[in-house]
Amino acid sequence: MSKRDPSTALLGFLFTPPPWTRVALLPLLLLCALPLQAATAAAPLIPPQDLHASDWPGDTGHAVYLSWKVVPSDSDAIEYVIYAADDPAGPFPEEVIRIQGNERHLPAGKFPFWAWPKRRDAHVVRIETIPARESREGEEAPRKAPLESGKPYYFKVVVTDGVQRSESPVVSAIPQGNLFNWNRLNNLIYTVLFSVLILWFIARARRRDLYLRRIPGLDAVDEAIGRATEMGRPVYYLTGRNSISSISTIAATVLLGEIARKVATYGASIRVPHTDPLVMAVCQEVVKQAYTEAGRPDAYQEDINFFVTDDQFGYAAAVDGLMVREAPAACFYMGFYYAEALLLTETGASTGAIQIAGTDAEHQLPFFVSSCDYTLIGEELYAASAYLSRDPVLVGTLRGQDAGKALLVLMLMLGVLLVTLGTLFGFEEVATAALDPFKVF
Amino acid sequence: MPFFRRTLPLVIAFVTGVALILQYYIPHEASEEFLTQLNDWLIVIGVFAFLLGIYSLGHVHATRIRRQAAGWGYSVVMFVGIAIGLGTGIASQGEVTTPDGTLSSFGWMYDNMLIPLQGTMFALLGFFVASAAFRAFRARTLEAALLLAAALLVMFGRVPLGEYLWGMLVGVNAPVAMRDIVEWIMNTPNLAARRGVMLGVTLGAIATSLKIIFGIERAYLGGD
Amino acid sequence: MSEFWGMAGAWLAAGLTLSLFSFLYRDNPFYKLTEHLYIGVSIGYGLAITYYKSFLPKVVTPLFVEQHLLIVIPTLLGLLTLTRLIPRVAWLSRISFAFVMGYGAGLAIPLTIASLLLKQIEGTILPLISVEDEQIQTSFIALLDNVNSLLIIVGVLTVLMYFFFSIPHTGSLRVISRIGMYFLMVYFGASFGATVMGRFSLLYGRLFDLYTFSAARYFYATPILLGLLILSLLGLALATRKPSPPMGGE
Amino acid sequence: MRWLIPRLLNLDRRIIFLAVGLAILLPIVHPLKLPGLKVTQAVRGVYDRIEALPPGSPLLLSFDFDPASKPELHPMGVAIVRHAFRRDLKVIATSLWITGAGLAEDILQTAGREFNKRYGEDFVFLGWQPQPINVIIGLGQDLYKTFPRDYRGNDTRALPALQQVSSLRDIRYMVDLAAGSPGVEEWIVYGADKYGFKVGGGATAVIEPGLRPFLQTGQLTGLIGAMKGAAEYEALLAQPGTATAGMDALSLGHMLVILLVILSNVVYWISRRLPG
Repeated sequence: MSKRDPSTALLGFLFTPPPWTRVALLPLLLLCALPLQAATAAAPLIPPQDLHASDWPGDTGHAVYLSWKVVPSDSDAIEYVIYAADDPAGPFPEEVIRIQGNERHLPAGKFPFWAWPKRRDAHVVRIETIPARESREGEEAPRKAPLESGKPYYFKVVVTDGVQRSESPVVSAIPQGNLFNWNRLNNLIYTVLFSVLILWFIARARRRDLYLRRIPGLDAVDEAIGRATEMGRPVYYLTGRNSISSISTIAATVLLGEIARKVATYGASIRVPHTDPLVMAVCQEVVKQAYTEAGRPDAYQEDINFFVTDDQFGYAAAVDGLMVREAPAACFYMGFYYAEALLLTETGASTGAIQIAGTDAEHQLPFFVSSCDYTLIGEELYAASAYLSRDPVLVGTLRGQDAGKALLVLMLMLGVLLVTLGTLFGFEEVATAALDPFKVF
Repeated sequence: MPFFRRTLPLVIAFVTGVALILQYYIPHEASEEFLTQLNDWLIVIGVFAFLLGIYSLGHVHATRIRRQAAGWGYSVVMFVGIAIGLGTGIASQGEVTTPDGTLSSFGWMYDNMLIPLQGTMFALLGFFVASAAFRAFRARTLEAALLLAAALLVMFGRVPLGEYLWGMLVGVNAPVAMRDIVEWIMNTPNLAARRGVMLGVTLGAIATSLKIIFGIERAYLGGD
Repeated sequence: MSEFWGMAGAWLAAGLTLSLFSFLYRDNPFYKLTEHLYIGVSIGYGLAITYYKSFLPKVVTPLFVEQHLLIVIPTLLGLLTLTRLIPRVAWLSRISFAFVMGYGAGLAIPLTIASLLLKQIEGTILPLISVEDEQIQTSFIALLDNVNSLLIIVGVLTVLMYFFFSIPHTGSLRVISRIGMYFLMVYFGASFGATVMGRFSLLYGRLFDLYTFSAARYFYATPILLGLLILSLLGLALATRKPSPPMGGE
Repeated sequence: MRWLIPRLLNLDRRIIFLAVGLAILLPIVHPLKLPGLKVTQAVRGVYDRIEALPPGSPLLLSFDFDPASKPELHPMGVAIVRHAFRRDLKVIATSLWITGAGLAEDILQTAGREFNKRYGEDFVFLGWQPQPINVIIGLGQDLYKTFPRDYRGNDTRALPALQQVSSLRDIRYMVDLAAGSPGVEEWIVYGADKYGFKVGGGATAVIEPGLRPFLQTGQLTGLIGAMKGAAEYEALLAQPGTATAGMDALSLGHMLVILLVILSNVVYWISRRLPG
């Protein structure tokens, strides 16, 4: 699989202009180059122009950068050597770094356009360490000392072609810790945006009923319960193996209410084996309520919900045994499951029951999908419970997330369109810069 | 004291949450120092929270023994297990090797009890997955058929024998090797679907985090 | 460790492995016994490690030996979590939980936006054509690459839209979510195949050890223990003479 | 045919258990040495990165698994540590899973002896602390503060292997061997992307397909999947180990499941067409 990093296109542009500029600028370049070629032989090297040193923005305060203008004589034949000192008068003992005349940015990092305008007419060098004054004895390489925050540093840049040298004036900068990392502006905007979306939708759902589409899996429920009524066999309902505080277990209890109500209305029977006493206590209330709502409080029995055991495979084995003996007409597996899912659905399937599952356990979903007649996948489980319960927080959160998804879909489509057109018509640079808000820096 | 019971925790969650969000955007040394310090506190709190988790499990079994509920004997066995694990741990000061490089009693317990026990629990599933393959995994719908087809390809192509049989079938120098097909499934449709799921789940996680910070999600506080 | 302990270890490991495997026959007392032992041993191990490797160096030493006063704060917060066990003052634990949850939530939001949303979006924004030297590439490889890019983009978009709950899945959205469903099925299929491989690897590991322990060097631990286990299970089956009732509850 | 179908549909699963046991056990008793193992690009992605690290530079390893995944990740760990020692890298190891610490120690010690490496100078095991996400952030902010002592109780500031590494910012590459969560995703989100290093993944088969998106974005440089991946890594090192030995068993096991699925669906299909 090949990886196409849009930034490589950008860097490529910085160092080698795209074809159309080559064509357009050729005469211009020729004009400039002619007198220069004549000049380089005789004239001394031009010292770095417009040199200035500044604090590196958006960091903890241990880096500065130097920048100076690109001149036509820059080529790989010359080198810029940077010297540093902590006193304006020097001495400037060791070189910090040496770059070739045709190098522009060091390091060749990626920065968003809003924080760092892409200047093609300047050399930029980031400096984090300078040679230490006192180097220990016996050490081969000179020791590097990191820059200290709040302390002034002095730099000069020497341009050399190996024979001649030309020096810049001394410039200085104080590295400082910054209060905002502008590279992360887009991230902050998304954080604020998502917060507003979620909170706004929850607030809205509290005020009025928001639309949620019906989950198709819920239709299969009626069929399954109808079949159980016809055959006179029980319905099994499992709530998963997570505690009552997990979202999927809460969703499972909400769905249990709905299913128990239908079971009571149709006059079928339901069995709910449990693995967590707390979940069982909640489910007892839920089922009782459902039977009352259906107008069949007389049909409610305390042993609809029963505790089996809290150990993983022990629970699966016991439920399997019950299923084989009672041959349920329908089995519901809602909530979160671990490895025991395989054991449960296998036996359920071999009894010929209609099986309907709903889980956000990603690793178990394959087994549910291939052994159940209908499976609510991941968020569909939450959506089903929000649809049934109409709880404003659940509904609002879902709608807020939907808005977030819509935003992601738009970003993706816009991005693909821009990059493709950019590649087609040769404006990758603009296209990639336009995509900076979607990137991490 | 409803303020201390209900409002104060919500205020703490809000302030800590917002501070941590802002920390990401503030590169200043003080902000980094804040993160370093707070983060270390979290680890220290974690030591105690770990004990809490163990206590609740122990409590369930202790109650079962006290009430002599069905299967209470097994709960006794669990405490015997704790005694073995903790006892050997104390005897060896938590080291799996003794200073002279041989296995300590703790290490012996780890090698001969914990490794086979934990390993076997999940090895059992190897058997069950095979029987489920025969008794439950059916191509009832088009979706399930697609799933099974992908599964069969992956199973076939990810073992050397599959690669070898494919080579016999299409010739060893065929332009498409079996592993190319499997890698394509993994790196294209599988990747795309998983990424779609991931984006959705991440949005859900962000929503949950926001609800915790803004005090809408309070389940973690427990009942009154 | 002496040779005796090596031998004893092999017998113990083989015995524990076999009694867990006896679950394949049916749920039985040997299995349940061993399973509870497993839970207990893991907890005991966890306690010992937490005490020696975490509690001592992270709490006791800084507090009492190095006397870092700041450690008092998290220690207090940690102790507060334990008040959850005392119903009358359980609400005190909320202070610690609020701190922990708030911290986790605040830490996660910007980082997950960066790594799990933006980076993944960036990885999906792929050009649908390849251009080299101002020529649109039409070679088989380049086209295949483009098709794969298109598949990734379509897959991500359709799966995202499958989990859309604000709009009814009718008309074109119905088709889109159907396509999303097919992508999901391939993902689940790949996971399915991979999981089978994982489970078999674990099984291989256990059977390999059992085979090792069946050697003369370990005094035939595996076959002897297996024989004993089968005899006991047979005895048990004869003694009860009816299918074992489901545990608890009923 | 008619008598066979219902019998097959209600086949006692213990017969299948027996078949599985035989398929896995047979190659253990009698190794078949089946041919066909090829190295995939995903595995090479980890190997090449380690190969490119200059000798003496640190390699972070996180052992995020427990004995339940030992057959998959233990051989992988051994292969990676061997590779690191061959390249004279300084191995800094940790574990986010409490029951993984023992396995990590075992892997490091075995490979250390094999290559005559000294603890504290050539490799260090930091150990385990609770709250995995905070441990990652803690390592990124200040390694010595998060792990004042290593797993053996030494002062981390005094260990030669840690002289050059005071936080994750000094790390260029790590390999995470993970069986789930906390694992690769946590290291990417809270470690690599925040502190600027790259991750090589080693994963159990169960979680490997889910990590593919990170491979494509470059957040993972490579991905070693399951025992098969470990065997490929052993092939790259030209030092076959337990993963290579397990390939025969996997081959037979997979073929058995494939046959079972196909047979089951054929039987199911026929049974639905049978009258009555």
